[in-house]
Amino acid sequence: MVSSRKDNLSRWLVLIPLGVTAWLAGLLPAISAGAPPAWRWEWVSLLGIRLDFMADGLGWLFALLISGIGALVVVYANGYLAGHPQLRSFLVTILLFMFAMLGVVLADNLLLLFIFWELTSVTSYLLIGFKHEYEASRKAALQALLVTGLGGVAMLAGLTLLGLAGGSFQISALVGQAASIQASPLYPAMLVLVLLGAFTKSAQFPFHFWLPGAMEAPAPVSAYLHSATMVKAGIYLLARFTPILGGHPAWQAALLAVGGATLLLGAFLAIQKLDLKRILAYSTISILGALVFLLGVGTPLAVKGALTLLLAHSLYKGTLFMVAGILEHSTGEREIDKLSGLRRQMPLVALAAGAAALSMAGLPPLLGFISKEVFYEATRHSPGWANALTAVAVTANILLVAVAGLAALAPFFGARKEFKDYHAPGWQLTLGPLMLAGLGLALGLLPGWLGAAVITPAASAALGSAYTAKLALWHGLTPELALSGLTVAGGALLYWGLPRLRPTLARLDVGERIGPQRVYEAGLAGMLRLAAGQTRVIQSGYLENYISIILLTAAGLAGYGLWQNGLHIQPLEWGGLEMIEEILLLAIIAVAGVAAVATRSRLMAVASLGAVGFAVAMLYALFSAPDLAMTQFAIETLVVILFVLVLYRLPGFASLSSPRARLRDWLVAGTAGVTITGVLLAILAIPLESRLAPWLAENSVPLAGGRNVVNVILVDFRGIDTLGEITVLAVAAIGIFALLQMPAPRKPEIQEAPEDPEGSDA
Amino acid sequence: MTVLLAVVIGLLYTLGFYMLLRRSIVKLIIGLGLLGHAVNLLVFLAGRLTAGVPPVVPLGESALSAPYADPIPQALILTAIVIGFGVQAFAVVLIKRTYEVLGTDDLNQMVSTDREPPPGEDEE
Amino acid sequence: MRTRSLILTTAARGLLPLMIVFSVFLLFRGHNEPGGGFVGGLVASAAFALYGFANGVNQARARLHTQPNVLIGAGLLLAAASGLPSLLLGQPFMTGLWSAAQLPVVGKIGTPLFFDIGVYLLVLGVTTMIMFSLAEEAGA
Amino acid sequence: MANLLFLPILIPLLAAIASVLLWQRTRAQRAISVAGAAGLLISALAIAERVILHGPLAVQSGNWPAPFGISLVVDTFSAVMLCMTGLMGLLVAVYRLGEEHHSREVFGYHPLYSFLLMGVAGAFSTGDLFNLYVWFEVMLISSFVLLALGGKRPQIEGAFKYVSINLVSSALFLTGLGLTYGLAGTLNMADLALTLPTLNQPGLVTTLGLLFLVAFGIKAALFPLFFWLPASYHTPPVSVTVIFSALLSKVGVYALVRVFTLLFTSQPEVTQAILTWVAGLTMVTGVLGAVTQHEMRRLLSFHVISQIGYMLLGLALFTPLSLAATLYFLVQHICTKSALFMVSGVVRRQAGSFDLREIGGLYRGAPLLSGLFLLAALSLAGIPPLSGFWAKYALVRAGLEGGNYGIVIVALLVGILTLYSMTKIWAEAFWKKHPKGKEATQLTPAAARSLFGPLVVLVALVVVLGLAAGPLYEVATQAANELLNPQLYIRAVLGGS
Repeated sequence: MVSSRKDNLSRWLVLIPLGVTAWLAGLLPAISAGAPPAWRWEWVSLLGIRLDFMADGLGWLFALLISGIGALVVVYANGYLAGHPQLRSFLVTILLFMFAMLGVVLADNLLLLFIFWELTSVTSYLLIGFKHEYEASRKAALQALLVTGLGGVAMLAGLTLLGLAGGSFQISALVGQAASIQASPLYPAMLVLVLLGAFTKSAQFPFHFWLPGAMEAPAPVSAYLHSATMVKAGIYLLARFTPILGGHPAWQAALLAVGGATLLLGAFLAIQKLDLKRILAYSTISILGALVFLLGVGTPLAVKGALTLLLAHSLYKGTLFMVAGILEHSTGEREIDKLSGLRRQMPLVALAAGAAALSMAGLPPLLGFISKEVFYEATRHSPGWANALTAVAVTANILLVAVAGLAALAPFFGARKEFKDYHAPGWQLTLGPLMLAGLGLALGLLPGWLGAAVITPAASAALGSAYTAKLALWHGLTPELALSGLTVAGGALLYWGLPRLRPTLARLDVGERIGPQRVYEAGLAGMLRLAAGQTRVIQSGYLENYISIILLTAAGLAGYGLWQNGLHIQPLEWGGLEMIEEILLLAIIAVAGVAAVATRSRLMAVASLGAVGFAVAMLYALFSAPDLAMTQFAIETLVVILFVLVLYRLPGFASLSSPRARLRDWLVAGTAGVTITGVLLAILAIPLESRLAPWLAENSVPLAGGRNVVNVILVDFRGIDTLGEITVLAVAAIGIFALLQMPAPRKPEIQEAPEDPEGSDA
Repeated sequence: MTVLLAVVIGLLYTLGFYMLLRRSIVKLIIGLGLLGHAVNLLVFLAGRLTAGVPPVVPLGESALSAPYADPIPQALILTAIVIGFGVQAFAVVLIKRTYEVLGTDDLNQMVSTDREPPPGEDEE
Repeated sequence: MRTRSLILTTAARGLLPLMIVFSVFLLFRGHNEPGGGFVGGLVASAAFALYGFANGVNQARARLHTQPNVLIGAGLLLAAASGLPSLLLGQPFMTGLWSAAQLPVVGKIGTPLFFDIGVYLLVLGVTTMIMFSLAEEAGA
Repeated sequence: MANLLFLPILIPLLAAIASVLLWQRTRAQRAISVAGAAGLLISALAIAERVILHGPLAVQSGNWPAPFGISLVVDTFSAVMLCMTGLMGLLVAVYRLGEEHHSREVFGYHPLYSFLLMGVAGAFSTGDLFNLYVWFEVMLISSFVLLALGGKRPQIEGAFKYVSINLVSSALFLTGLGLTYGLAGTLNMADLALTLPTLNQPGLVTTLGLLFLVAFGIKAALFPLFFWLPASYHTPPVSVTVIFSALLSKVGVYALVRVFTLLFTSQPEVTQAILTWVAGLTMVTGVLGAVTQHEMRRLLSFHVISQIGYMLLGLALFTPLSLAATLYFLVQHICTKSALFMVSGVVRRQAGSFDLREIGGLYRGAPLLSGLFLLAALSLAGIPPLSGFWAKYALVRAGLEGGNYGIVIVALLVGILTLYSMTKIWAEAFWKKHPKGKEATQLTPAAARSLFGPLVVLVALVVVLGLAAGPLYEVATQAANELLNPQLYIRAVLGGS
């Protein structure tokens, strides 16, 4: 095994999860005693977000699983990725993920929980995409991120509504508010949104498809995220909100329907796969469905069942994912029909896998047996549809027994095969599965302690009231035991007949063609097509379109404003008999303006524009603005000279537009022009009382020492304007200088020389 | 007069906008010029017209006596004219540069920065 | 600009100082009568434009005795600086400070006058900068 | 002490003048640009300290009583924006030192840069509507020239559209101004706030407001007025793009917030409905534009639009929380988006292109850059606890509290699409192998210092703004309360009670 200093450092990282585990274990007495420790700090209190943490039985159980399995996964990853250049960053990401998960299960604030929730999505994105040079990994990571992200934002809205309706964002404070929250008209919205978050995260139908895709991730990730921790976050959420949102018929219906469908579908899909990790992924989906299903039943018994199943599943599924990784690592194979007889080469691994498989199949004395017993008990005692629910449970469990055989027994039994690059797994790889499988056995043998010390506080927290959970290996000859027997027998039969059933099953599976995976892909492609289409239309590149849209927007908004104002433009006075020179000037402006537009000669256009300017200057002179007139005259002269100097080196006016385009442009321009005139007339109809002029007229001479009030305004009263104005001139001059003096590209439209380092400049 | 001028201002706006919608970059600059006049006249008219009484205090007096033209719009327009001049002068030189660099005066030929080039063509 | 007529050349030579004087007159009377730094600066630059038109850009540059960018910088600096003294006195920027002395045409001397002179210099710098670079670019 | 308010304008002005006078001495100009921006930042911080502790500060230029002269007035909102102007001015001036485009310096890059900062600072501090127009023009003409300075096809084409559309905006602004004066007879915004309601013309006032919405909306790049932005933002060097995206479009947003809280509040049912629609459409069209792009700077430019939609949404919802969110959004977006644009510049240097289809391998080749990008990208997508989350969350919260469920759904979905397009950059530029198998080019130590220094500062701010959201939201809420209760602002300008 390659060992380096980096690897050595990586090995010590295990101390972090170990430390957390030890610390959590130390909290057990307090939790069992019903006094959950809490830690609270201020944060963004304005938004109701505080750093509130609490370790009650439910959170503690999850936290312990997270940190304990985390420690094993770190050890395992040290073996699995030994010598990998990015091992350390991988482990750091794993630990970040662990931190986020701990946050989710210990947070006692809705939004704080959400924050950690999102962090798990992001870190899992990085982890699923660890083999980032493969496109499949990148796609799978994105898919998981988008699906859980979508659920996440829904949940954010849901949690916010919940907090607003409940008057607090502290989860423990909401527990007593269930009645008022469920009476809120927003309850259905809250429910749907929160469930969306939980269902996407916990891979419930129809969002389950991201989980098999995420099997692109390396085995430590699957073992950690996709069996024991992240996918259980949704379950945690449902358990946590059972005393707040639960009990309502809508809650029960949604959980039973979605959970039941997921339970059956996952098990059904699992038995037809050949890829070991996919089999495990689908069976995980199935169990996640079972957990939702049980929480949907909602009785204390069912909650107890859910928590026991969750624990059992975490232990055996973590084992099996690690085992799958070992098989792949040692043989390079993941397909079950290519793996067999490995029990001789790796006896310890086979032992662990065997124990896990028996737990999964629900055989005594393993924890899986106990959890299945409680499962059946819970469905049988369900307040409604007990028989139907039990039938669903039994069917799914029969399938899962077969899956256990496929995933855990098949590779180790049968004829021994030789593998080209076989190498035996080291202790780091085997430690994890052995410990987890052993724990499954140990807890199966200590049901009384488990029930009293662990499940009781967790179930009490999930139910929102004190509850004593009793677990036992032997209940006597009960109907549940009979069902267990039936399950195992049916499963064994199915396993035995499976090779013959495969073709039929493959035909039944229409999910590949029309399933949610396809919906996701089609949706993504459709969104991209829509985006490309709308961008092409909107950002067309044609300036005339841009300006048209802007003008129509302006006209539309201002026109709307005028219209809702009632369009009551008072009749204006015409201001008495017009002076002939005024009329003449207006006529000149109008005619010259039209000429500037209509002419086909550049020179004529510039001259006409100049004529407009000079006529405007004279108008200023007529109406008491000599300074304006002077400036306008001077500027207009300068502009005409400048235009002539520049324009005569440009091509003549070309008629580029079609008559239709011109008509359209006239309509656009006219609409905008008329609207502006309308607003102008509406304003002119209201007498103006200048608030500024009288004071300026009074004070210009005495205070500012100037008789020309306009000039005094420019250099004194509003001197800052002028300072800005001359700045504009200075900048324009610099710009003109730069544009004229900078070297022109060699030829028009020449392609850029590629050696240009900045890419934007010569 | 007020109404007549308002109508002429509307006409100038229309003409200016119309020229801004042309495909020729040369016409665009004419449009900017017309639009500038339209806006200045609008500010002038919005400040109301007063004939024959410039806001200059007669020698020896200390204040303007009514009626007098409102000096504020005049000062605003003066600033706007000068700013407009700077901007227009820059714009006309930019147009010249545009024509030299692109070799066309047709705005419909200037769509490259709005659209993504195919891969392999770094657009600069 | 190759065919410069002698008359124009001579006329421009004579006109330049005249127009400059007129522009300064416009500048100084601005506070009381129509005029001011802006129009004054424009008249001055028209003088240089005419001169450059008649005698070539290089000649006009030489008669300006300085670079347009220096005029721009100096003009802006003067305009901005005219507002600074009041800051030292603890009054807002651009508060007018006036001397008691009375001059012909100009009237009282005060900081707003320096502001207007700044405008004048800047306008002269800007227009000559534009004209010179246009003309040089055309000649190049 | 109110004279402090002049400094953010005067310091860059003096820096620009010095650069103009030292026309050929580009080394000196570089130092001046950095020093000018640093001075602006220091003065802005001094102002902000006073304003946040003691309320809005106003000063009358020329000592003429308001409303007859021009007032400068800074409330918490504008104080924060001034600080951001100084900060970004300084960081971009430093970043630019690491770029390789020295030919621009000969043609006045440095004075233009300082003039631009002056215009932005003026726009944030003026209390006069016409003076705002003047600062807009200072800013615009500087940006025109900065954009066109490259002088080649993309810059010229981009500049052409930028200039033409912005001139339409200026014309509409001036039209609105003239009409406003024609109606109210005053220009001082505080005075207008008092005068407009007394005219009893709510309809006309709204009409004027809508004209300003278009004029400012063009600058802020709202739907359907944003066309100039994707056409031009990706054409100049990255440092110019950063300063544009960080400050220019934000001035548009600032102006909208100012006039729609101070002046055009007579018919909230009309204006807020329109603003909400515009905000939603801006978010959606912007993000849809972004997801289709492969050129990093184009992609980021479309995101600028989308994010402006969020800022506008805060104004549209018009509650203390939503307006605080707008301010928070502005600040964090300046940091986040600037960091992302700066990353794009380094990506180009290290991987050879801005085009995601042409690059890759940076995750291994440039781990520091990868980390910085990831944090900024996640913040943009609104992932907690980074700054972008708090900005979006406060909007979502305000929307839900007000029962505006539709727009909340839009905002959340746009967040997902943002996340999608950020992962696209991540997957293509960082995770994927370089298509040509190229190793990442290493930077010279000097360039690395100049490029990474500002980048690290910005990403650190993104993180700090997220983790310290609590106290910062209190400042933002103070700003929002000042906006919603303009009496303080008016009293600061006009005096009296």
